[in-house]
Amino acid sequence: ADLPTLRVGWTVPAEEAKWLLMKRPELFQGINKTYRVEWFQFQGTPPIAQALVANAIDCGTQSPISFAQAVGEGDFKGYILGSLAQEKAGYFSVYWGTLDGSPIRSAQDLKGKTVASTVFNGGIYFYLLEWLKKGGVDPAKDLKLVEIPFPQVEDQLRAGRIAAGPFAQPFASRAEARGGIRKIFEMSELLSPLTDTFESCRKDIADGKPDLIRAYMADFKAATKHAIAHPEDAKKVTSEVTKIDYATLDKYLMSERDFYRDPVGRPDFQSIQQTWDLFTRTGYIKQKMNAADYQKPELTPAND
Amino acid sequence: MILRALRSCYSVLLLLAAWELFARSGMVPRTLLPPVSLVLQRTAIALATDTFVADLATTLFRLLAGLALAVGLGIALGVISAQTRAGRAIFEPLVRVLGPLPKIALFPVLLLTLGFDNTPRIVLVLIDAIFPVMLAAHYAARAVDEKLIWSARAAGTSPTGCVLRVILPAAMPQILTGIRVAAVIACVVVFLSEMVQPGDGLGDQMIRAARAFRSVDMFVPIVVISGLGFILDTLLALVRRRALGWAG
Amino acid sequence: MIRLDRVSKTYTRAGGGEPVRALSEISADIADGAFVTIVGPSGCGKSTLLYIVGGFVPASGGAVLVEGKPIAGPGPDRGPVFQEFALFPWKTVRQNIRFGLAEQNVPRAEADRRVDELLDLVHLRQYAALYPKELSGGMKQRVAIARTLAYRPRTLLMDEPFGALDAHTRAKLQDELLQIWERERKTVLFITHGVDEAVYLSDRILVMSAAPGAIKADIAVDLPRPRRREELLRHPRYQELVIEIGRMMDTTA
Amino acid sequence: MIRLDRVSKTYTRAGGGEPVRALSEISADIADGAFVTIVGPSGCGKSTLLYIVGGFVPASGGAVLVEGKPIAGPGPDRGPVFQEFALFPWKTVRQNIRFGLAEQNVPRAEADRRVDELLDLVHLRQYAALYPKELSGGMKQRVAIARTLAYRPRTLLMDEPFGALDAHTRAKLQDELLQIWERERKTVLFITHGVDEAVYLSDRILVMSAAPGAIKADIAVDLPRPRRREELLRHPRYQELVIEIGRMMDTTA
Amino acid sequence: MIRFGPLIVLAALLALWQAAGMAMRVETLPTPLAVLPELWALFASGEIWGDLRASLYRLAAGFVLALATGVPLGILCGRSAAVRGFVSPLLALFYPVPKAALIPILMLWLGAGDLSKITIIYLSVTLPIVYHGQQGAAAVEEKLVWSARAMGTGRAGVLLRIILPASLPELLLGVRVAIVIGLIVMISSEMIVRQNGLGYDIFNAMDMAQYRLTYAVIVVVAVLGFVLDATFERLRRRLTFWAPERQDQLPTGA
Ligand SMILES: Nc1ncnc2c1ncn2[C@@H]1O[C@H](COP(=O)(O)OP(=O)(O)OP(=O)(O)O)[C@@H](O)[C@H]1O
Ligand SMILES: Nc1ncnc2c1ncn2[C@@H]1O[C@H](COP(=O)(O)OP(=O)(O)OP(=O)(O)O)[C@@H](O)[C@H]1O
Ligand SMILES: [Mg+2]
Ligand SMILES: [Mg+2]
Repeated sequence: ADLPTLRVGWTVPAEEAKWLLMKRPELFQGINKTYRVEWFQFQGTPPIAQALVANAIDCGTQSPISFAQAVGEGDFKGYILGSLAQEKAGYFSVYWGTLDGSPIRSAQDLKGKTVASTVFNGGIYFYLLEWLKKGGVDPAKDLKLVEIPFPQVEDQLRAGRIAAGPFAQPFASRAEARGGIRKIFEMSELLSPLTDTFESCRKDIADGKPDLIRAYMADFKAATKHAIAHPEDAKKVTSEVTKIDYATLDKYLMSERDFYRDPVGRPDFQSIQQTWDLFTRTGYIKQKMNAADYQKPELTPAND
Repeated sequence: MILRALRSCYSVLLLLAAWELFARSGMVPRTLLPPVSLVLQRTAIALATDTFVADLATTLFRLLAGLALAVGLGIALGVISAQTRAGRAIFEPLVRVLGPLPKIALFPVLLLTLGFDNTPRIVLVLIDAIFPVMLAAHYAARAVDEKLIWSARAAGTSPTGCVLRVILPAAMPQILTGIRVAAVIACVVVFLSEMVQPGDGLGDQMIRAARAFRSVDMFVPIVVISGLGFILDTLLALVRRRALGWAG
Repeated sequence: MIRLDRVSKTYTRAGGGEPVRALSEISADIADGAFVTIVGPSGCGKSTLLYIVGGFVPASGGAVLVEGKPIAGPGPDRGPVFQEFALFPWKTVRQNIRFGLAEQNVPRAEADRRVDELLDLVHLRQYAALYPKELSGGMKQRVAIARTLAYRPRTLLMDEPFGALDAHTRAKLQDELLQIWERERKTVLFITHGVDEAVYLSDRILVMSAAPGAIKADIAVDLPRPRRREELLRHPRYQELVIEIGRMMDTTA
Repeated sequence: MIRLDRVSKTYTRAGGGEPVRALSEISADIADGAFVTIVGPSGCGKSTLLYIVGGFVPASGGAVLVEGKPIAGPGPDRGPVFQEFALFPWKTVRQNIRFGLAEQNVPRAEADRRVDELLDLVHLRQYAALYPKELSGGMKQRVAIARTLAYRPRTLLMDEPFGALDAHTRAKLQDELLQIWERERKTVLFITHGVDEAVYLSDRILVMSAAPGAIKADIAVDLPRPRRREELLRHPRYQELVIEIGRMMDTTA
Repeated sequence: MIRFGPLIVLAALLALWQAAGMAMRVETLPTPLAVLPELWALFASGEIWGDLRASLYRLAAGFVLALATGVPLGILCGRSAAVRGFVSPLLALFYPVPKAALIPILMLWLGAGDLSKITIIYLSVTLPIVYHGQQGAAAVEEKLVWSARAMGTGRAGVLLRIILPASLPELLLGVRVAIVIGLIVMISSEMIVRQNGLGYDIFNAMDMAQYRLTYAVIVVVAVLGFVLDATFERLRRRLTFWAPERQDQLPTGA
């Protein structure tokens, strides 16, 4: 009864490793046997970063941007221990779409228009800003940005209230199936390979209770491998958590139309470093970040 | 004069002092609770910034527009529905079904049907703030001393005249209480709408600050919206004292 | 003429308790220009009867006819003065008295003149700017009387209008009321607990018996008009009537 | 003994209007066991004086001493009956009367007995379960009287307690009050508009003049006790006093 | 006709919703007929009960605390100038603070679990109770207080036995407002820090574009609100039937 408890934050999408732990604990060695997990869902990675800084949770999903801001502004001390979603050639990449009939093809064409992003100050948002700036558009003055969650982008686009908006799975598949949507640019054009999300834990927990984190990360690795080996299990558990029906998920999940996933859930420090360098250069991150500072090899999943 | 004003809200000063001391004591990290002096200083700076003032104006517009509609419609519907049996029979179940429904849950529908700008937020404020006004107006109108109404009717006042010249003034104390509650709800809701769907306004400022870990800046919009609410509340209290000197 | 045709009233109770029978089958004709007083023990239904004639409360049975037509709610032809005063608390003394005049669209100058007249009549001119909560009990009652007199209803329905007044003021207002009545020949339905007051003022006195209220006696006051207080007090018939009705009341409760 | 020592009262007005002077320098000694009545024109400050003696309203100047000590607020030694009744609307007639007994920790059985006694005294036994809003004006007044009598305060402060009652009930309650007073030798400070009532009941009558109220005459009522109504009415001194005081009142307003 | 008023109103609302859904033809506004199967599934699978229990627990805990502290505070405020002088500026200052905005901050202090949610619900519902309690207590007719004081009732007794019942009608109006605010805050706190509960269900389904499910849960919340409010209304009637309310006999003529 008094197993040590780990408080873990999660968000959507691409969390099937954690969802398997959540919903199918019997498949794994440690969970509910040597430790327990209390799960908290958040809307995006910035609130998870806040929760980590506030010691409200122990581990959680992070994006390179949120992590760097937590370090810079919140004095966060933590490790990057596992990988969740990445983008690279041949796999899905988050893209901005517009209606087929519209004349919009470049950043310049968006001047004076209303453009959507998800969570302001989140990872995706800064890629949009970067792309606009490269195209010679000032995001603060030349156009109007609105925050819209992924599920509503398609409807708002078709209703004509926005000129362009971001698409992620499963909404991208759904919109493509209906047709009439055209890509303007995708994030991997800016950087590839690119890390979307990774698993991060607080330093004090990882250093203070290494056995607990080791057990958790071992299960994390096993779950990642299980999801890749048994995509139908991954789809089922995703359907349970997100309430999206299986048939929809079956069209893309765990295929090349989905994000790339590392086979053992190992973080790609090189791509993380690249992201940080890019955003330090553009000023979105104030300080210099060094990926080596956040590694803890003995707790990180190793290649088999 | 200033001294009297200060003495009249000494509890607030005490609380602020406690906050300041606690924040500076080192018992809590700065990121969780910045000292109030810092927050106020940053607020003063923000209030001198054009972009912040623009956001403030946006929020204020939405707040006042929604509140004005809620007050006008709420009084009219509440009082009129109290006048007839059928009105009461409809009013009761309607407010019982719709009143307790957290309207914020309908916000996404409003966004999809009315766009992102002011309209859905004003409508949200309206449908949330109208209930306290309507409830107060309705029940106060029903509780007006019947002999007052009889006196007016006997003097030849028409039923409509009765509503305007007897029921409305007699119910005014409770209606004003309802409006004060509505003003509070309006502040809460307009801010919430800007947090749930950021874009502009004070709620958006706060969300951006929160996501970027600018913890002092996170408190600034909260201080400002609370200040707005406070001013609104004080004005309403003033109106009450002015207009309702007759009430015990 | 006002005709009460077997009027009865039963109050149902909010809490769900037993209904209260307040009036049982009251019938009476009140001639135009008559001064009719109702006396009876406390709780016998006098106020209730007045509410029904005023059209404020529906009768449970029977009907009230004015000029042969059943009444449809209150109207400016029947002006009430309530036992509880019922002043508008958000209006000053002056505004309270002026209320009915504004409702009747009496021209401003004329209205002001009448209000001043009435303020003098009830000795409240110097209190014209006070609000009801700042008045003594008797002052409130005088405002209520003035408010109703101001718009000159054809029929006055007065529920113990002089109850809270001192003897002097009461006597003066009684005389004023009689003068107004003699001048304008109003119909007055008057409730009082003072038998002497009833005899002094009325043409006719209806004595009611205790709950459920019914009319127990209908007494014509055969005293000369116009009445002068000192003369009347010495009139043997006056004393007789006061004693007779007083005795009747004693056996009622 | 209750001593009024140059008591004065000025009401300040909430709206910021001119203050109202209600009482100016009232001095009087009220002996233990005395029945003292105050009469005076409407609005002269009678109720205000009673509030001050009750300790409900602070005097603007002067002091009220009970047994030589300045009063510190209200107390169960001085029981008021207000002109406005002030019944607790959430309590039935019985519960209203019982309230003071519960506050004084009177044992349950004894309290029940007393309440029943008082319900009979004021003829409200069958209405014991009704709520104030269901009562007529006179019934409310009787409940208010019973509620105060129930806990037997040493001094009674009564503000027109019989104002809303019919002559019969009023006479009966006057007699009951006199009996209680004679039996228990309470001090009574009584306000009324009925000069005859004042003379019938009191040892002493204070006549007040109009605003700002002052004591204009202090009249000892030298009539024999115990008093019997019929005897008294025929007593020449009774008639004299009524006329004398009546005349005084006439020149007051 | 009047007895069936609630049913008629309910039917009319549903018809309106159905019509709007059919007219607008957007996925985000499914018709009630389309939502019905989802609702059925929620209960058939028993999934909803855990969330319902979690939400209700937080609401109840916040409310009980609020009543226990808000009622005495409000009444004291209405009767004592000293207490009012202390509390009322604080009240005026904190009442308009958007409590939902504090959730992220509160989460940082108290963690992401029940404690922060209960605290925020408590803070939100206490204020209307204090506010209306104060209004009610201040408006009690002074002669009622005088009567009791003259009967030997002490200061505490007056508060408990006179002021409390006399201000009950107004106080209960505050509780009614508090129920509404409590539901708003319950939903939004569960939306902002998601663990379980009805707010979690609504916004989770919405983020996944599961609009029918969203509406099914909204219906559950609406029913919950209705049941709470109706229960409360029954209680209110029982507690305040003595209050003089205008009878249903308005002059209808002319
Ligand atoms: N709350 C108040 N504010 C201002 N003035 C007041 C207030 N209460 C009473 N007064 C004034 O004080 C004076 C005396 O009032 P009080 O009620 O004592 O008279 P009273 O002798 O009892 O009259 P009545 O016989 O008509 O009851 C009046 O002129 C009245 O206008
Ligand atoms: N709203 C009500 N609900 C229930 N019963 C009522 C209501 N109003 C009056 N009653 C009852 O009706 C009866 C008559 O009341 P009413 O007020 O007409 O008496 P009244 O003759 O005017 O008495 P009083 O001289 O004391 O004013 C009383 O028994 C009273 O209890
Ligand atoms: Mg009556
Ligand atoms: Mg008085």
